[in-house]
Amino acid sequence: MRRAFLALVARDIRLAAGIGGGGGMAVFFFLTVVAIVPLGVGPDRPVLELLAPGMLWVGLLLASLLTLDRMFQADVEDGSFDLLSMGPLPLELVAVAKSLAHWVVTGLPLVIAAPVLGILLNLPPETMPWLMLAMLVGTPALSFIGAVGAALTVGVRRGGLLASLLVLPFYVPVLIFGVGAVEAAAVGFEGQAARQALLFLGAITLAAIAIGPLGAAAALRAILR
Amino acid sequence: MRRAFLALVARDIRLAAGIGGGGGMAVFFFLTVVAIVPLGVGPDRPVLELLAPGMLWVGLLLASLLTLDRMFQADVEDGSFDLLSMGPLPLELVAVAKSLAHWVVTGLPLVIAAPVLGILLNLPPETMPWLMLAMLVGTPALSFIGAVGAALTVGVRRGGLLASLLVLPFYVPVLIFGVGAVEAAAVGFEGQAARQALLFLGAITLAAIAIGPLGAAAALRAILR
Amino acid sequence: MTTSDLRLAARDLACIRGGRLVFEGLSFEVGAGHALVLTGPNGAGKSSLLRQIAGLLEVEQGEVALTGGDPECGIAEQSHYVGHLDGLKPMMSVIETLRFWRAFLGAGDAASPDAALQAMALAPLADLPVAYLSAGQKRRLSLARLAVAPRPLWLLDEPSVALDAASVARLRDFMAAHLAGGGIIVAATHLDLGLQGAAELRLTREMAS
Amino acid sequence: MTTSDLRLAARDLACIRGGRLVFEGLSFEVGAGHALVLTGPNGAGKSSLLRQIAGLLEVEQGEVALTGGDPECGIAEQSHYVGHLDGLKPMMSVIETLRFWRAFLGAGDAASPDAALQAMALAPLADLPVAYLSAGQKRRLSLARLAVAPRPLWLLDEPSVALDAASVARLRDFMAAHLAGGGIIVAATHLDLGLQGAAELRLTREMAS
Amino acid sequence: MAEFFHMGGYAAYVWTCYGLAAAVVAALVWQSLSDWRRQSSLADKLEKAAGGRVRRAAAPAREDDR
Amino acid sequence: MSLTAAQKFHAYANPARFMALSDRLLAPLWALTLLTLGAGLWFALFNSPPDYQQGETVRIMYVHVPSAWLAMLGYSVMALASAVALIFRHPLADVAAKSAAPIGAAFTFLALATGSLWGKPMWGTWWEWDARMTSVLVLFFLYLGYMALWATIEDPLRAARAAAVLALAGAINIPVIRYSVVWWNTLHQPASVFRMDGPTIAPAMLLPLGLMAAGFTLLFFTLHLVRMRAEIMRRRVRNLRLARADEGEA
Ligand code: HEM
Ligand SMILES: Nc1ncnc2c1ncn2[C@@H]1O[C@H](COP(=O)(O)OP(=O)(O)OP(=O)(O)O)[C@@H](O)[C@H]1O
Ligand SMILES: Nc1ncnc2c1ncn2[C@@H]1O[C@H](COP(=O)(O)OP(=O)(O)OP(=O)(O)O)[C@@H](O)[C@H]1O
Ligand SMILES: [Mg+2]
Ligand SMILES: [Mg+2]
Repeated sequence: MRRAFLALVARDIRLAAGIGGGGGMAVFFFLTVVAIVPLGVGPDRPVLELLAPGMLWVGLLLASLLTLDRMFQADVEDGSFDLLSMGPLPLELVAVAKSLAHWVVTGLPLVIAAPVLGILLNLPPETMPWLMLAMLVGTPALSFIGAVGAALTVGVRRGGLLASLLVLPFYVPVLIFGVGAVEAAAVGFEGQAARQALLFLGAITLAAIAIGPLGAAAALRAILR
Repeated sequence: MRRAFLALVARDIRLAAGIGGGGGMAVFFFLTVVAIVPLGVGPDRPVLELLAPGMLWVGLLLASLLTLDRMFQADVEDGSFDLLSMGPLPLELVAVAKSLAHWVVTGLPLVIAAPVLGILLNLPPETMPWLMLAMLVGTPALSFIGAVGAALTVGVRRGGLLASLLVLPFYVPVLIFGVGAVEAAAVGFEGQAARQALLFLGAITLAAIAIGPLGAAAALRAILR
Repeated sequence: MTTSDLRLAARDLACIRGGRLVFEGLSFEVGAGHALVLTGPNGAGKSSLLRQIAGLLEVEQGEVALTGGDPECGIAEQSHYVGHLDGLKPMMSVIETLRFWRAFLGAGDAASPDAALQAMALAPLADLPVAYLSAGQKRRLSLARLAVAPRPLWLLDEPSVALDAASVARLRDFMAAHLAGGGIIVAATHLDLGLQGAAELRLTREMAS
Repeated sequence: MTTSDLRLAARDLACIRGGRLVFEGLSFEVGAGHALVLTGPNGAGKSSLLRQIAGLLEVEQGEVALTGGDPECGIAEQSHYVGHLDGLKPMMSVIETLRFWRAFLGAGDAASPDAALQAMALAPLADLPVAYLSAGQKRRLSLARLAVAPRPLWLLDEPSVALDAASVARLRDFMAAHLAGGGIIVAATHLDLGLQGAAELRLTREMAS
Repeated sequence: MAEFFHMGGYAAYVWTCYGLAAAVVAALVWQSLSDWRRQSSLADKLEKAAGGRVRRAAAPAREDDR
Repeated sequence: MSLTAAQKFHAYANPARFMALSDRLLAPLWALTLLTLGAGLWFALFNSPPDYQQGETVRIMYVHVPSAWLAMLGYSVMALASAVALIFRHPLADVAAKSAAPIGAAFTFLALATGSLWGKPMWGTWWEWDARMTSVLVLFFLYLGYMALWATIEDPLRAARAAAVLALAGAINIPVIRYSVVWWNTLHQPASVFRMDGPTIAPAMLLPLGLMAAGFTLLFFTLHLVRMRAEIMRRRVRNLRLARADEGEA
């Protein structure tokens, strides 16, 4: 079962990195969003600094939406999903594998790119570790919550908009605490508040990892069978 | 030929709109995106006001990216594209029809909904007409430029990455002038700057309408034959 | 058989796919009212040849021409292609699908969508979404498309796949009627299509070397 | 034939699709080493029945059970399903595809991917991307998947579609070997699959009423 | 009376509020009722067209009541 | 469990007892709704004093607060029905869930709009991103997503199950709305609430508020019944169409 799980994750990463998966798309979109902000706000440094955490997180959310709808849909459309669901993995673990692959392709690169973006947006250098930590802790939640949306819209052509519409309300807490962590860190380094926000973020991610796959599997069963 | 063109546009609108979704989906999606921003950035009104034009345009971009990649791919994957290319319409007109349908489903509803979004984001009421005008003039460019990207994605390995690499840079001018127009209007009503930005936007859109379909058709021919 | 001088001719065709030579030096001719059946092992190039004729695949060398038809149109516009992929949209209804193709392809004096459905025994399913059709029913719908827009050249890639016995018979009659009307059929198949007096072109893997 | 007491039994099955009753009151039994061939007109419910057995479609009423196999696994995990959709990824190579399925399905003492390719005469194409395969070659790859992970029950939906004569013979031998090893096959088809001594279950449209 | 409509200077807000509420409620009621009317008349028509034949889909009222 | 497949299928097409019962209930329900709403409006507009601080704008409350309550009640009904549909597979439950959504969405919209209309004179702003308003906005999006999901999946049985999963997931938002004023310190002061408890004003304002709330609630359930009946008919129509396909085929 471990072998099956790893094989699936590896396959999904490989497919996403290639055609139609749009792993690169997320990063580029993220960059564009972040690059747009100074355009709108003007290069006023203190304002930018204030906005930076929020913009980074908003960009993150939007970028993760971009690739969500293909998470299950591609496999369902070409019949692979039938075969996957007959394998040794319960559907819940299939959902975990796919969420994980999604995170590796969209979340992880963004976490790695975060410091660069932070500099572009004038984040104080001391907050960088906090920013990265918050993103590392928070982004998995996006993929795992997103899986439910992706599962619910399986079978809907051009489900991208619908999936985003369904998922965004559930992204709100991640956004709030994600921004909270970075902002708190920016104000008072090593602050109590930052640590607390991180804890909340961690809790949300854990909950998403625990519940997301169950929801996704339930939705897939309901819709496909 | 006119009949074929209209039939294709109607079909694509119908397919994109889903069974009952309609253009409403794009608007509601857009609403959620716009609502996300203040949550991230904080409810500070003057800042929001500054960000509003940028956010509106980023939202537009996202809505259009989310639906673009399937513009041709869906038809190519299920074989309809073979049949479409054997019809009376040259491939260029097929591309026009599909871009048009894409705009009707994603761009147009957003233009119409723009005032509501403006209120949510605290845009001064005087800028509303400018905002709508800018969106009306600018959004077709997104669909027509996007068509080239969508055509390039079709069947190409690593297409996702390639398309975003290719399309996003071309979106940037639209974004810059789009944001510029609204901002200029916000600063000085009836301003020279706003009009100029609108002119640029119009020029970009015209160029996109003229060149986009040619590019898309060329890409499709090169890739599929 | 009408006295049309329609004629499909290929001369010295070659095909390269994915950098590999599939066949070369292929020539044939088919006249109005006649059918050509393509046979041969998997990968011999039957589908590729059909796609070349339809203009869906580049012709590496040689040429294909349809003479005696509408001089203003290319081959593609004068032919119907039925491939492995059916090009059906799951969410459109059966009748909508045919209506769309009729409007898009420019109907002329073709059968109405309803008559076409009747011919393929799909009439009761007219209002169902395509997603509800079984494999054979989908294939029948693809074939019904040929009836809603008249085109002289039919390019059929394994048209009888997934059809039950009754539908195979219906297809046979449908093709016979097209030939009787002066049309041309080129069909790739592994099975007997029941086309009487059809010429056979056997492609082999060795044609490439 | 091994002395296994494997047995697939369905009792009083019913199937509803998209709100329409497809069949009801269906019962059958197949023992180890035996095959059941499903026949019937398009839309009779052959594919639906196979999907129900595979656990891919809800069983509205009645039950299917596989006894005598691995008591820890459900039917789905003990069966291979080959449907109309082939589940192949165009960008993966032929050999990668088989390697993935072997790793995913848990190989046991199955044939290696290379041996499986050999059996389906795909060995020369091993390193090609799946996108380069012809229709018949793709189908052979789908079938090769059955060899890389041993499972006792095979559910085949029109497996011979798109295959050339030589491949049909290969498929026949492949199925015969599976039966000889004590496996069970349930196959839907409109053509003769050459399964000797197979029982036939004929579905008709009237079973629904 | 004029004072009543004036609403202590907040007429615009109060009356828009009530007007909007009335409009939304009216629209909802109208949409619900017309949907009911359309569906039930369609069902009647189809049932009539089917005559007694479609027993499977539209069985007599009581039999399947649970 | 001795139900045949065909009968199971009927249960969706024609839950006759519900139709008969609701048919009898509807007329009195409409009458009661109109009566209560009329009385509520009378008190709200003509027979209640202006608030000493908020002046005449307090009359907005008589629409705003019941709308807000109904917005939450609507979602609760939807979530509850969804749970029943998932667990017990009762055929009426997913009809109930689906029918509640548009009504709930309409009330949510009203709560948002009237809140804005109240906010402008009171706080000087149409909109503020505080916790309560945001969470109500999220509620609105949840409703929209729920309806969109129904609209895009053709098969009602599948759509019902998918939508139920969504409705249940979104139910966490209800307590968030309820306690947002407590958990976060927000602009949406609970002060005006407590003012109602004040000895002098409370009864005069409580009566119209109570009547309007009761009227809105009655309206909700009346409309819910109407919509459920329409939905059942829609499924009947769908089944009749499908049956016609079967007839022709056989
Ligand atoms: C768009 C903005 C607003 C939204 C979304 C909103 C939402 C809500 C909600 C959901 C409730 C019900 C709370 C519950 O019963 O737990 C409520 C109650 C209430 N709202 Fe608002 N509101 C908004 C603006 C306002 C404004 C501007 C005022 C007054 C200045 C106001 C005054 C009240 C009062 C007095 C209650 C009753 C308090 C209670 O029952 O606890 N609201 N609102
Ligand atoms: N996805 C679906 N949704 C709803 N109805 C369906 C679906 N697929 C098939 N049906 C219906 O179910 C019935 C049985 O279909 P099925 O695919 O099982 O037939 P089949 O015997 O395999 O036919 P064929 O020989 O054409 O493959 C048909 O009437 C069909 O219209
Ligand atoms: N899209 C493609 N890209 C590259 N090569 C391809 C492609 N499609 C087919 N080929 C190769 O071209 C050759 C001919 O394929 P083609 O599909 O024409 O065969 P066919 O005769 O139709 O076979 P079948 O009987 O299996 O349908 C095969 O060797 C195949 O591998
Ligand atoms: Mg072929
Ligand atoms: Mg079938």
